[in-house]
Amino acid sequence: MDLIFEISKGGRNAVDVSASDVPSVKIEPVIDKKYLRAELDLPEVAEIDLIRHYTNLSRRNFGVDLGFYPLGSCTMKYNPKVNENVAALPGFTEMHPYVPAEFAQGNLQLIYEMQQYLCGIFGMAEFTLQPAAGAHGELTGIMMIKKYFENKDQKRRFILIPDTAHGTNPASGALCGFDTVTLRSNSEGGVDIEHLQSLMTEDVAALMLTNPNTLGLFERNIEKVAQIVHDKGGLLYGDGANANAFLGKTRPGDLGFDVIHLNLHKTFSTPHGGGGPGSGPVGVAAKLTDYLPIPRIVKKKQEYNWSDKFPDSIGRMRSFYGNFNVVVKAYTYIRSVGAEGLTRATEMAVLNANYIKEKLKPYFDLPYDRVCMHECVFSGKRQVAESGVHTTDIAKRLIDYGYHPPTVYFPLIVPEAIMIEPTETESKETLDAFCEAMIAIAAEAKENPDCVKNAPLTTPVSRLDEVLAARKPDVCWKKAD
Amino acid sequence: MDLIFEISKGGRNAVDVSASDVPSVKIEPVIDKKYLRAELDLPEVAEIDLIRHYTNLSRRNFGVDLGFYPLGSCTMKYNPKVNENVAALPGFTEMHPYVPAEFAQGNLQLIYEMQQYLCGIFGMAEFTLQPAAGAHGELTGIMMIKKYFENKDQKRRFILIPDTAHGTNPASGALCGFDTVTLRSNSEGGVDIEHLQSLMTEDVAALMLTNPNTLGLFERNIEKVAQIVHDKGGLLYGDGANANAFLGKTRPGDLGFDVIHLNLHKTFSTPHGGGGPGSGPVGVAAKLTDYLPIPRIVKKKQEYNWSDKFPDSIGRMRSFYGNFNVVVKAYTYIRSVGAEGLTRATEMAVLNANYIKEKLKPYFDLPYDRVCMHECVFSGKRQVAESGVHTTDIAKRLIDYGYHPPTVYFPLIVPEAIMIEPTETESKETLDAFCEAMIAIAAEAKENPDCVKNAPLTTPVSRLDEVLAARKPDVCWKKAD
Amino acid sequence: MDYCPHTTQDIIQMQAVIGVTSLDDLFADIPQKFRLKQIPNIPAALSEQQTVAVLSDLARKNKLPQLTLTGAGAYHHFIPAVVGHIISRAEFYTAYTPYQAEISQGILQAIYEYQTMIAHLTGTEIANASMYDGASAMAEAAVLCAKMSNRTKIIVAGSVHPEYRQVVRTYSWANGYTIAEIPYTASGQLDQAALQNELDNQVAAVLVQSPNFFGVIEDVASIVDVAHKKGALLIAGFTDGTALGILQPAGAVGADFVVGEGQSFGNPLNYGGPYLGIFAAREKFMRRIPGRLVGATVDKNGKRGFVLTLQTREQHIRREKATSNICSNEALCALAAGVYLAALGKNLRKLAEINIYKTQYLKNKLLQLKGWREVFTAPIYNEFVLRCPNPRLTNEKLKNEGIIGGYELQKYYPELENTLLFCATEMISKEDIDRVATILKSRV
Amino acid sequence: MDYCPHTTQDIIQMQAVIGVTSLDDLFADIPQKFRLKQIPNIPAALSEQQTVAVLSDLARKNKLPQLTLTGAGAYHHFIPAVVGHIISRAEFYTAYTPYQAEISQGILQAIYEYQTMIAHLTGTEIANASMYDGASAMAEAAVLCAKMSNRTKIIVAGSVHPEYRQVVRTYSWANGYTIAEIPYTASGQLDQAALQNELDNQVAAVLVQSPNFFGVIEDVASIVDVAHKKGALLIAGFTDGTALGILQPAGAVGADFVVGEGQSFGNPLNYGGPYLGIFAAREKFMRRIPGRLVGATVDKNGKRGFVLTLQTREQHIRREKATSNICSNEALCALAAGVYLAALGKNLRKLAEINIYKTQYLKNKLLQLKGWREVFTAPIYNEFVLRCPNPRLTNEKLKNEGIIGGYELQKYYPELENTLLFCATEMISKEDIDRVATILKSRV
Ligand SMILES: Cc1ncc(COP(=O)(O)O)c(C=O)c1O
Ligand SMILES: Cc1ncc(COP(=O)(O)O)c(C=O)c1O
Repeated sequence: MDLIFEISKGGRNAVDVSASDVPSVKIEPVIDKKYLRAELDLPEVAEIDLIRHYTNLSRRNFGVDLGFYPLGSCTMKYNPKVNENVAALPGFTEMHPYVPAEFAQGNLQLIYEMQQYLCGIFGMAEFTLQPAAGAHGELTGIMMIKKYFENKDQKRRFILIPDTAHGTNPASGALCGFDTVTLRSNSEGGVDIEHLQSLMTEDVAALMLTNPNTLGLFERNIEKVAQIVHDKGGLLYGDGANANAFLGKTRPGDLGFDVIHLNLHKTFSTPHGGGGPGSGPVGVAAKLTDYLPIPRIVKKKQEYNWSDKFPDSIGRMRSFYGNFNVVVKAYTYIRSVGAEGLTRATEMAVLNANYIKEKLKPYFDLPYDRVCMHECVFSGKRQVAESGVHTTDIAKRLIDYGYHPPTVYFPLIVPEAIMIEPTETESKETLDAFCEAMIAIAAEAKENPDCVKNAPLTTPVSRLDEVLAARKPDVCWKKAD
Repeated sequence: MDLIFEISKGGRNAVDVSASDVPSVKIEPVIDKKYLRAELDLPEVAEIDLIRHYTNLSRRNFGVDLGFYPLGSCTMKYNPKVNENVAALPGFTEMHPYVPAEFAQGNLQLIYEMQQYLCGIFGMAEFTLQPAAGAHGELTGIMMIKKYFENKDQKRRFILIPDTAHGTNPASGALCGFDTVTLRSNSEGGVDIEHLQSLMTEDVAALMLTNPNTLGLFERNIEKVAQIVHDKGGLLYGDGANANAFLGKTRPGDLGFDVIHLNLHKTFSTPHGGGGPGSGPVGVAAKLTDYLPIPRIVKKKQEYNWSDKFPDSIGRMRSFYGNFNVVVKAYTYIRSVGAEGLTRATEMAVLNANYIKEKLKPYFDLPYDRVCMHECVFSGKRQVAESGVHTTDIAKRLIDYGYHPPTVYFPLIVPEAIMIEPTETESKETLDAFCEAMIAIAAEAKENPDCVKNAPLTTPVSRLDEVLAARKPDVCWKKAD
Repeated sequence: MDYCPHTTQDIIQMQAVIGVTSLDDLFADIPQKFRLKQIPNIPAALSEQQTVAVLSDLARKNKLPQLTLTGAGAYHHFIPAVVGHIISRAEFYTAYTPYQAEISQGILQAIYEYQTMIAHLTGTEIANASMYDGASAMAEAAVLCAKMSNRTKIIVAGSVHPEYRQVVRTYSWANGYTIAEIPYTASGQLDQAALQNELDNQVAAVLVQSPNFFGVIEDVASIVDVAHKKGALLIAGFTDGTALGILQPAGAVGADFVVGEGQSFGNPLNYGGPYLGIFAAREKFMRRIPGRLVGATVDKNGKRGFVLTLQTREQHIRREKATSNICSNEALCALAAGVYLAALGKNLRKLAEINIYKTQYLKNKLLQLKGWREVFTAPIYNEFVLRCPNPRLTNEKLKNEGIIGGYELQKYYPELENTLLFCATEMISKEDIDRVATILKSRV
Repeated sequence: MDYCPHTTQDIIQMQAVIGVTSLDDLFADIPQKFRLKQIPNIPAALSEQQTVAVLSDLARKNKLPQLTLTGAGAYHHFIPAVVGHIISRAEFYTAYTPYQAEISQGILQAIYEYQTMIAHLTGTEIANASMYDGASAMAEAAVLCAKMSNRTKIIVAGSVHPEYRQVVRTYSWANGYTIAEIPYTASGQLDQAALQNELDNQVAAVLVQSPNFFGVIEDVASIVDVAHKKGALLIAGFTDGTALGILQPAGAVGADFVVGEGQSFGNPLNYGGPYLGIFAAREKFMRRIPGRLVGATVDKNGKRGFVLTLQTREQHIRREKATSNICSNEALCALAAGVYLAALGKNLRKLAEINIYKTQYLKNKLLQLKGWREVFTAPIYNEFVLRCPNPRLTNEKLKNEGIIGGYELQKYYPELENTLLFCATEMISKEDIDRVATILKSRV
C-alpha cells in the first residue's frame, strides 16, 4: 500500500480550521521570526483519502476480534464492548487533569475504588495506578525497593532474576542502577532453591519473581522462596503479568510478595491497542506504602482529593495520574464480572491451557510435563531435528490457518519455545480447531516442510527481511529527490 | 463462513438480562398459557463469538470507505464522519417520538429548517420529510397527485413514464392504482416530444420525469415538456434521485416540476447502510401543499409543533415523522458545506463524470455522445460482439481490480449498459486508476476473454448460482435433521 | 467544509481532457433562463468544529426525559454494546444494496440470518430483508392480500395502532380498497361478533395486532379461524417486538402474515426513525411478498454463498407489475436487529419476563392512586390502559419532573375519555416507579 | 456478566481430556494454606445494563466544565471525527505489539508514518513509536544522555513543567545522577548566565522546554550552542504540540533530542491519560534510543513491508543492557496522533495561528482588569502568566460559573505569588472570553 505521503497532494486537507472569531494578529510582532518554522511538510489528503488509507491499513492487521490470539504472556482475552462504551462517556474523556477535585469526584472515586479492589484481589496494603504499563510498574516497584533500603541506610547492589524472567525484569533492575544476577531454574521449571540460597546475601535488594512463571508453572516452593529472601532482609518483587492464573485462588500478598505490578491490559481485559496504552498498577505491602509515587489519592469523609504530601515517596513516575481511561475499562470489567467472575476467568484460563497442553503433547516436545497454569510452553526441537522446520516456521504457518501465532522463542531457557496462552474467553470449539491446525502443521513439517518454511502464503506481504531492516534502518520516509 | 446458527451452542449468550428489582410474578396467572410460546430457538453465542462472526462478515463486504464505488444512479459519495458523530448525540437518538413538543424543540427546529433548506435548493413551496426512501417518496408524491385530481373531481387513469425511468417509477404508479404508459426517448436520449404530445391527454394525471435522466442527460426541452403536460392539466413529477447533478445550477420548481422526491442518502451524503435506511423527502408546488402527508410541522412564534389538522392530506405514509436520524446527517451535511459547497459538489460530480466519459470513450461504446451530467452510460455491446464478454463479466472483473462495479444493465434502453457515477468526492487519481482498470479489462476481453468471464478470482466466493437460488429458494435456514 | 478533493490544477487538467474551458460549459444543456445564481436561505458553510457546535446546540435544545412511561409503538430498551460496534463497521454502513454478491457476502449472510431469526420469532416460514417500518409493512401486506385475492375490502381491528390504521387507510385508498374497522370489547380485544358481521366474500384480509395498541393480547388463533372461514387472509401485527420472546407468535396459530415494528430489537428511539418493518409470511406467499429477499446458493465450486433472490418480484425487473416499489429498505436497522437477537438469544424470554414484572408493578402502583382503575380485562404484555381522574394534570405533574407520562388515548379514541396508556420496560427501575407514584400522590 | 463461553458440558469434557476430575485439581500447586476462599470487597457482578448505569452515574459525578482556561501540560483541542473512527477499528485496537509483521502491516505502516511525521515536526531525523508520556520521555532521554556520556549531572531549566522535572528527578535519582536547576529571567526564559555557570564537564544533558511551562518561547538555538560547547547534549521539550505547527522546532536548531507530550494530537484530555510521549532524535542516536522503532524493508518478493526493527536495543534481546525497559507503549495514541496530523496537514499552521489569536485576545482582555499585569516579557504561544490581585478568588468566581480558571503557579514557584497561568486554544470562543472578562469584572 502507498504511504500517506505518497498519496499526498498539495492543497488538500481532511479537516478545516474555523475562521477566527477574534481579531487576527500579525504573527511576527508577537513572535520573533527566528522562532518561526520555515516549512511544514505534513501529508495533504482529503477526508476520503484519509479514511480509505487507514481503513485499508486496518484490514491488514489482526486483532482479537478477528480470531484466536494465543500470544503467551500477553493474555489476549476478548475485551467486552461495554467497557469501550462507558470509557467513552464525555464525563470521563473530557476532564482536564487539573480540574479542581470537586469537579472530578467521579474520577477520583473510581480510582480510589479501583485501588481498593486491587488490594482485595492481590492482598496488598495499597496500590498506585500511576504507571503506564507493566514495565513502568516494574520501574516504580524497584525504585520503591531502592528507596526502602536507602531509608534504612542499607546499600544493596543486586537484584536476583530467574532465567525464565521476562526481559523487562532485568532491564528495569538495570534502569534503577542495580546489578542483576540470574537465578537458575530447576528441572521442574521452578526456582532452584539451592542456587537461590547461595545467591541470597545481604547485598541483594530483591528477588523479582514471576509466579506462575513464564513457563506457566506455579512456584510450589513459594513459601520457602519468600522465606529465604526475607531472612536476608531482602524483598520479594512480583511480576504480575501472569495474574490471570490465580485470581480468586491465591494472593501475592499472602504468598509473601512485598511488591507486585499488574498489567491491567492483560488481566483486566482492556484492549491492547496495537501495542498500548496499557496500565501497570503497583501494589505494596504495608512497609512500603510510604514510598509510593505521588500524588496519592486521599479520602476524607465522602470527599476524594489528590495529595503529594508524602515526603518518603520516590517522587513522580509520569505526569498526572496514570492511564486513567484504561483504568476506567479495567474498573468496568471488575464491576461487571464481580469476584466470582474473576475467579471463573482464572479457572477457565487454566482449564484451557491444560487442555491445549494435553492435546498437543503427542505432537510437540513438552519440556516441563506438569499441570500448568494459564499458559503452556512447548518446544519445537523435535520439528527442527526431524525436518529443519523451526518454531518461527510453525508460527508463520499458523497465520495461513487463520490464527495469530503464539509467543515464540520465549522463555529463553526453552529452545525453540512455543508459548501458548489461550485465555478464558476462548471456547472449546476454538481450542479444538487451533489444536487441529497445530497437529496439521506438525504433519506438514514432516511431509512437506517447504510449505511450512515458506509460510505465510495468504498475507499481503510474505516474510520480511529483518536483517536488511536492521542493517540499513529506514525508520523515517524521505521524499525521493 | 459458518452461520450464526451453526456456531450456536446451548447455554451461551452474549448479553445478560438484569435480575428484576421488582417482585417477579408467575406468568401464567397473568397471561393465559395458550398465549405463551413453546420454544424460542434463537442463536446462543458468547460475546466473543458474536463479535468475531459479524466482524469477519463485515470484512466480506465492500463499502465506500474501502474504495471507489461508482454505482450509477446511487450517488455513492463519501459520507463525512462528523455527520455520524453528531447524529449519535443522545439528544437526538434517545428521544421518544411522542415526547411533548416542548421536549423536542431541537428536533423540530432541525426538521423545520431542513424543509426550508430543501425548499430553497429545489424551488418548491413545501417539503415533507416523512417518506423513508426514494421509492416511498414516489408513492407519497403520486398519491398527492391522485388526491389533487380527486379533489378536482377529475378521473385521470394514466401516468406517463419514459422508457429510461427507474423501475420504482412504474411500480409506484401502479401501487397507487394508475395505469402506466411508457414514453419513448428520442435519439438524443431525451423525451420524444412528439410521442409525449400524442400520449398527453386529459386522462393523464402526470408525467414522471427524471432530470437529468438515467442516461445522465439533462432534458434540454424541459420547458416544452412541462408545457405539454401542464397544457393538458397534468402534473409534472420529478424523480430527484439525480439531484446531485444540478444543486445550485437550476431548480426543479423553476423548471416546472410540481412534485419532486429526493433521496437524502444519495444527494445529501448519508451513508447507504448496506441498503438503507434512506430518506425520501417530497417537495411540492404551492397548489399541492394541502395534500402533504400528516403530521406537518408548524411554527408559531419561536415554537414548533406537529399538527395533523390538514383535512385534504393524503393521510399518513408511515408511523411518526420519517427517518429522523438520517435527516440529522443530511442537515449536518448541508450546514457543513453551505450553498457554495453544494454547488461545488455538483460541479465536481459533473466534471468527474465527463472526465470518465472522455477517457473511456475510445474503449467502450457510448450510445449518447453528449456532455453528460453526474453520470455516464456506456454499452458493452462492442465487447460482446468481439469476444463474447458481457457487461456482467466486466463488472465482475472490476472487483478483482479493487473496485465496486458500476450499475449494469440499466437503463434498460441501453443494451449491456454500464452506468458510471463517480460522484464529486473522488479524486482525479482515483478516476485515472479506475479508467486504467477499465481499459485494461477492455484489453483482457480481447486477449484473454476467459479471465474476464471467470472473474472475480479474489473474492471469498466466486460467481454464485442465481438461477438455483431462485428456482429452489432457501431464504431461511433450517436445522439439519 | 468541502469534501471535494480536486485542486485547481486537477480541474484545469480535467477540463482539458474533456475539451471544455470552464465548468459552466458542462451545464450548457440547462436552459439559460432556468440557471440559478445562488441557492437562497442556506447559512454559511461551517468548519468541522463549528458543525459539531451547531449540532450539539440543537441536540441540547431537546430536553432528554429522565424517564418515559410511553411506549405506544416505540420502545425504550437496553441496546447491548455489541450492536453499535457492529453496525459502525464501515464495510457495512458505507455499502449499498448488495447487487454484487461476491463483494457483499457480509451483509447478505447477515440478512439471511436476520430473515431466519424473524421467521422463527414470528412463527412463519419466511421473512423479508425489512420494510420501512411497522405501519407501512402492515399497509403493504393489506394491499398485497387484496391484489392476490381480487377482493377489495380490508378489515382492521380498532385496537390496531392508530397511526398504522391511518397508513393502511392511505395505501388502501390509493388502490381503491375500502376499510372497515371492528370495535373492541370490554376486554380490550377485538369484538369477534362484530368481525363475523363484517366479514363477507369481499374481505381480502383481517388486520389485528397482538399485543394491540392497548397492550392487550388478542386471541389471534380464533380470529384466524374466523377469517379463514370466509376466505380472508389474516395479517397479524404486534407492538413491542420483545413480546415475541414470550408470546405465542401469530404465525404459529395460522396467521398468513406477521408484520410489525422491529425497532425494539437494538434500534434507538431516534425520535421515530429510522426503524424497520418486519414482514414475515407463510412460505406459499414467497413469490408475492414485497421487499428484498436474500437466498442461499452455491458458487462455481459448490461453496455456499448468498444472493438477492426472487428479484423478479421487484421493480428492477417487473416494473409496474412488481409486488411493491421498495428499493432501499432498512438494511442497517435489520442488521442491528439481527445482532440484537443473536446477542440476547434465549435471554429474550427472560427480558420479556422482566418487562412483565415491571409492568405489573407499575400497574399495581398506579392502581393504588385514588380514582385510578383498569379499563380492560384481557391479559397484557408491557402496556396497559388506566382510567384516572385527570390525565392532562397527571402528565403535567410528571413532565415537571422530567418524566414523560402515559399516552392520552382520547386523541384517537374519543370514547376512552380520561384514560392513559402506560408502558414499562426493563429500563425502568423500581425506584423510578416508586418515584412516579410519589409524584402522583402529591398535591399539585 | 461473564465472558467465558464454556458450558458445563464443555468443562466436563475438557477435564476428562486433561485427566482431572475437578477444576481444583488444576490448582494443586498452590499450597493449601495460601488458598483464597473469596476475593473480598468486590461488589456483586452486574448485568451489562447495570454496568452502563453504574459507570454513567460515576461519569455524572464529575462536573464537566463549560470552559477550561488551564493548559499546563494537557490541552483541549478539537478532535476531528476521523480520528475516533479509525482508532475504533477493531483490527487496530484489539491487536497487540506487532511481533508478527505479516499480519500487522496495518499498525506497522501507520506507526512508520507517525515516526516520519514526528521527525519532520520536531526537526530531527528519527522518532520512535512512542513513550508513555511527555514527562517520562524527557526523563528517559536524560538518563540515556548520562549513560552514553558517562557523565552524572543533568541540568534542567526551572521553566520546564514542574511534573516533568519531578519525573526527571525520580529517574535520575534511581540511576545515581544529580540534578541542577537553572532559574529563569524576567523574560520567562532560561537564565543563560546561570546555565554557563552550572555547565561543567560532568553535565550530560541540558533540558529545556519551548514553549516552556510559562508559555514562553525559549531561545533554544543559543542554549544548544552553550550546551554543546561543554560537551553536553541538549534535550528540548515542548508543551502543546500544536505549537510545532508554527514554531521553529528544536531539532532544526541543533537539539539532540526532542521530547514531549503528544496528547494535543487527537487524544482527549482523559483526566491525564493515556497520552503519548514523543521521542525524536538525531540519526546518530538511532541504535541507542529507547522504545520501539518500525522500519521499512522488503519481503521475499521485493515488496515493501514494515517490521519492528533494531530490536537488539530492547529488553527482549538485551535484557539488562537494553536502552530502556519499555515494552507496551502507547501505540493507539500514536495512531491517533498520526491520523490527526494527516487530517490537519498544512492546516496545523493555521490552527497554531488561531491559537495565537485567541491567546492574545484573552491576554488583552484580562490585562484590562484592574490590577492585572504581565509577568514575563518573552514571546509566547498559547499560554501566558499574569499577576492578579487574588488568584484564588479569581478561580473561585470562575468555578462558580462552571469555568476552570488559570493554573496557580505558586504551588511550584513560591516566588511567583499571585500569578496564574492561562491557556487559550481554538476551543474557546470570543464569546467565552468576553464572558470570562465580565465575570471577573463583577463584584463578589
Ligand atoms: C512477564 C512479563 N512481565 C512484564 C511485561 C511488561 O509489561 P508491559 O508490556 O505492560 O510493559 C510483560 C509483557 O509482555 C510480560 O509478559
Ligand atoms: C432514479 C431512481 N429513482 C428512484 C430510486 C429509488 O430510491 P430508493 O432506493 O431511495 O427508494 C432510485 C434508487 O436507486 C433511483 O436510482
